Amino acid sequence: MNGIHDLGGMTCFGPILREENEPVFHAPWERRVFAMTMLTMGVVDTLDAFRHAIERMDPVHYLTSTYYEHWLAALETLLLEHGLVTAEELATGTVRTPVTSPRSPLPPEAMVAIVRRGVPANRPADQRTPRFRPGDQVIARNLHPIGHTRLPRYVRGKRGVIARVHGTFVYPDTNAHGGGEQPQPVYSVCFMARELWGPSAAERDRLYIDLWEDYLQEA
Amino acid sequence: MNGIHDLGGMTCFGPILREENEPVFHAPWERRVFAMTMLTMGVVDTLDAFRHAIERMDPVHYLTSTYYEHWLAALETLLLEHGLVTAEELATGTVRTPVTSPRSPLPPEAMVAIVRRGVPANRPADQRTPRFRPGDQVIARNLHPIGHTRLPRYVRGKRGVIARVHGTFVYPDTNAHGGGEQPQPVYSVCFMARELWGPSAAERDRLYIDLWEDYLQEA
Amino acid sequence: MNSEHGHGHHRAGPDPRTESHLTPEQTQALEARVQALEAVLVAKGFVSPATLDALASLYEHDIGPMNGAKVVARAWVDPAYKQRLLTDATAAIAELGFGGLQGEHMVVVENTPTVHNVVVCTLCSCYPWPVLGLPPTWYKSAAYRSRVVIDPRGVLREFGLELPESVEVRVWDSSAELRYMVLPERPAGTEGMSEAELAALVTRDAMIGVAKVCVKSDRA
Amino acid sequence: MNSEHGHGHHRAGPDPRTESHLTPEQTQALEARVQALEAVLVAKGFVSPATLDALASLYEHDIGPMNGAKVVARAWVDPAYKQRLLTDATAAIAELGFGGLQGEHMVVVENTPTVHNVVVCTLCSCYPWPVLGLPPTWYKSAAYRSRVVIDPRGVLREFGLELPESVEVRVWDSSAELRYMVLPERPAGTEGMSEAELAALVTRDAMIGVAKVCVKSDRA
Repeated sequence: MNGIHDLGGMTCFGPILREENEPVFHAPWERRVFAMTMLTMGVVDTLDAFRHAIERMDPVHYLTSTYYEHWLAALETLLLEHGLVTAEELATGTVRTPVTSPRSPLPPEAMVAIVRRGVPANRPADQRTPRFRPGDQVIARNLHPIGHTRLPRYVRGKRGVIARVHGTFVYPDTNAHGGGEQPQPVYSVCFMARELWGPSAAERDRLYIDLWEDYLQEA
Repeated sequence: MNGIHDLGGMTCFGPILREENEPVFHAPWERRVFAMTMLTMGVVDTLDAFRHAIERMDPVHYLTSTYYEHWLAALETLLLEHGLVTAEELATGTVRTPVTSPRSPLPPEAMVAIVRRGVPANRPADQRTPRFRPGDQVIARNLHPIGHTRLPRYVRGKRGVIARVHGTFVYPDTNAHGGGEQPQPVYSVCFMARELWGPSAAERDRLYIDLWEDYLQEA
Repeated sequence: MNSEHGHGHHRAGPDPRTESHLTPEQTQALEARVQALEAVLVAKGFVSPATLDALASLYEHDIGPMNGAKVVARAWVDPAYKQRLLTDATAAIAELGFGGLQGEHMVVVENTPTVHNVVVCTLCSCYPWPVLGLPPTWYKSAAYRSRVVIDPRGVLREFGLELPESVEVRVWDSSAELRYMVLPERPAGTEGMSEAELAALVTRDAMIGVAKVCVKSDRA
Repeated sequence: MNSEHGHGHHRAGPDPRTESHLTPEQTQALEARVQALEAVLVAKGFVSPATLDALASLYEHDIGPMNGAKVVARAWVDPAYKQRLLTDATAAIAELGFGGLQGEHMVVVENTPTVHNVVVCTLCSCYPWPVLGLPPTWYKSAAYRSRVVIDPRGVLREFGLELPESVEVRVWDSSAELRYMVLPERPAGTEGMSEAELAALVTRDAMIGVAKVCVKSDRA
């Protein structure tokens, strides 16, 4: 989806406002939203579906709400869409429908262990042999999918060079929509700033971005 | 400027809401803003500067305010920037500084005559011979100027064909910033939908857009 | 894929997609702000209230899609006029007495059984005022401006117009000072109609290209 | 050109550019909404309050930029470690006991006198949690995400970092599941410092790439 979240290259948002001694959370609700989202991730839906739920926010709501409100909106959206909660339950905090969690709640030690261990998104490399090698010239495809993608608009159609082969990773474009993981190679692709932004960019500057193989074609 | 106004190709704004039997103006203030803007156009600044003043609105304000509020914001911005009014005058409606209009207010008949006659933006063709002819292949340059431009992001870097030579017109990129009219040829350029939007676009569909010569290069 | 927006809870504010959904408080604040601006501009000699009124009245009463409809009807009944209209629209439109601001450089594009045209201005909301009047809110909305260039068939479907794959869709983005009007197809069953009757069939939306001209059912 | 935003009069609402400028009413509404959600998720067996607390506490106390600073300091004092860090960052970071969520696939990029690196996630706000903790609000802001890719030197200037033309700027957009950390240059005048002293100099901003590491003046 060509959404408001795809911000790269816009120049209209004014100065970058910084906060001195910023706390990790600004309010108790942020702290709870962070933890609830993390605890239900993978149970309610995939990380990719969660990102896409944020992307589906109304653009004005997206721009006027803060980061953890994005998370809150996305978590509520997915819970509702999967029928795990009702709008009435969210409004009242009172549960009318049977308990639906597919697993019992994680105890603290188990969650801490997950945090420490992580949830890798790479997969065995034998599923698909990488088509490209470092130094290969590629063009980011000019794709405009209706759904989720991690191919931002500003690199589409641009010519770059494979800088590194990162391995084989879950493909977000399918995984966000219940289409399965369909793992494929991910590359670090290097674009010259002038290729992306024209002659006003600095001559030697570069941008590196990680792109799935299906986002790329031979140059 | 790569601003929020450059909307072409975004797909996140939901359905198109229509109003049955829509009035020309929804409220008296819209009617006055429309007329005040038209009456001061060319006196306060150029149409191009006015468009750029709208483009400089805060993105959220731009998306949450209606069309004539855009006009109102831009008119106020230009009046303030040119020192023709003060913020206090706008807040109070009471004038503290001397009258500054460079000409006396137009009487109704004179304004009606301007409406009927128009204010052409074309200029004598002898200033610059068109570089391109119908049928020529061109590429829209990948320009990302800081200021005003009428080259939208979605055609930058794309290959099209000159469909028609429209004549010689005032160049907005300079005229919006006090850089003079610098007239140059304007072309109707035809792009295949798939060139712009990739394989998911309909094969035979096309987009025509009017581009100034400095936006184009030989393909 | 679910293309709906996410779960609601939007902050209070006007719906940016419609012009008529300001709250009374917002309208009141805007009225006051605009009155102050007018007082300042009048006091400084930039504008006179009588001229403001005269100008706005023109677009409320004299200048609107009824003008474009006359142009379309003339083109339907007069092949030579149609030829002139498609070759030099500004001059042909002036023959009927229309022209002026935001119509100084007109282009008319013709719908046929194999080509459908639709007009937009993605960067602001340019529109051919002398023949269509001031644009409707939807034409100025982010939803229309953003999507009609990338998904014209989907947008037209929302307007109730389903085009077969065999029809070529041409989108015209009014990025310069040219202004575009669509010459719709003359509908079947109108052979005996007068030019005035034909003009009465022609809608604003058909001249933007988001609708076809239909013979109204009460005439059939 | 005036790059300031136009004349004010914005509608009431939070400043989208900072996280801490919600009105008390907005915060209250969000608190109520989140409490309701938590009550539902607890009742349905999705989460337990004790686990929510334990998880949030980790990021308040244990996981933050002090971890990344230790990695940087080690790389400064141990050339073999630095080599491992630049070759397989995930494994090298794990040597110091750090890793896990949002750091499963780490890449460390090295600043030198001729190359300056800066990290962003334009599409959301991906960030290397195990070494830097949760991201600051500015990193998640539309202003930073949009502009650092097209105008990195201008953004760095806003952060007080003016880079000569001769330095190559490399922007890293974290669009996939790789997470990036910058290895800043070791500042001059730190030759006698211990690894712990060096770690105390290393800031979060330097590891994102929007600042350099400086010797604090009270140490000089």
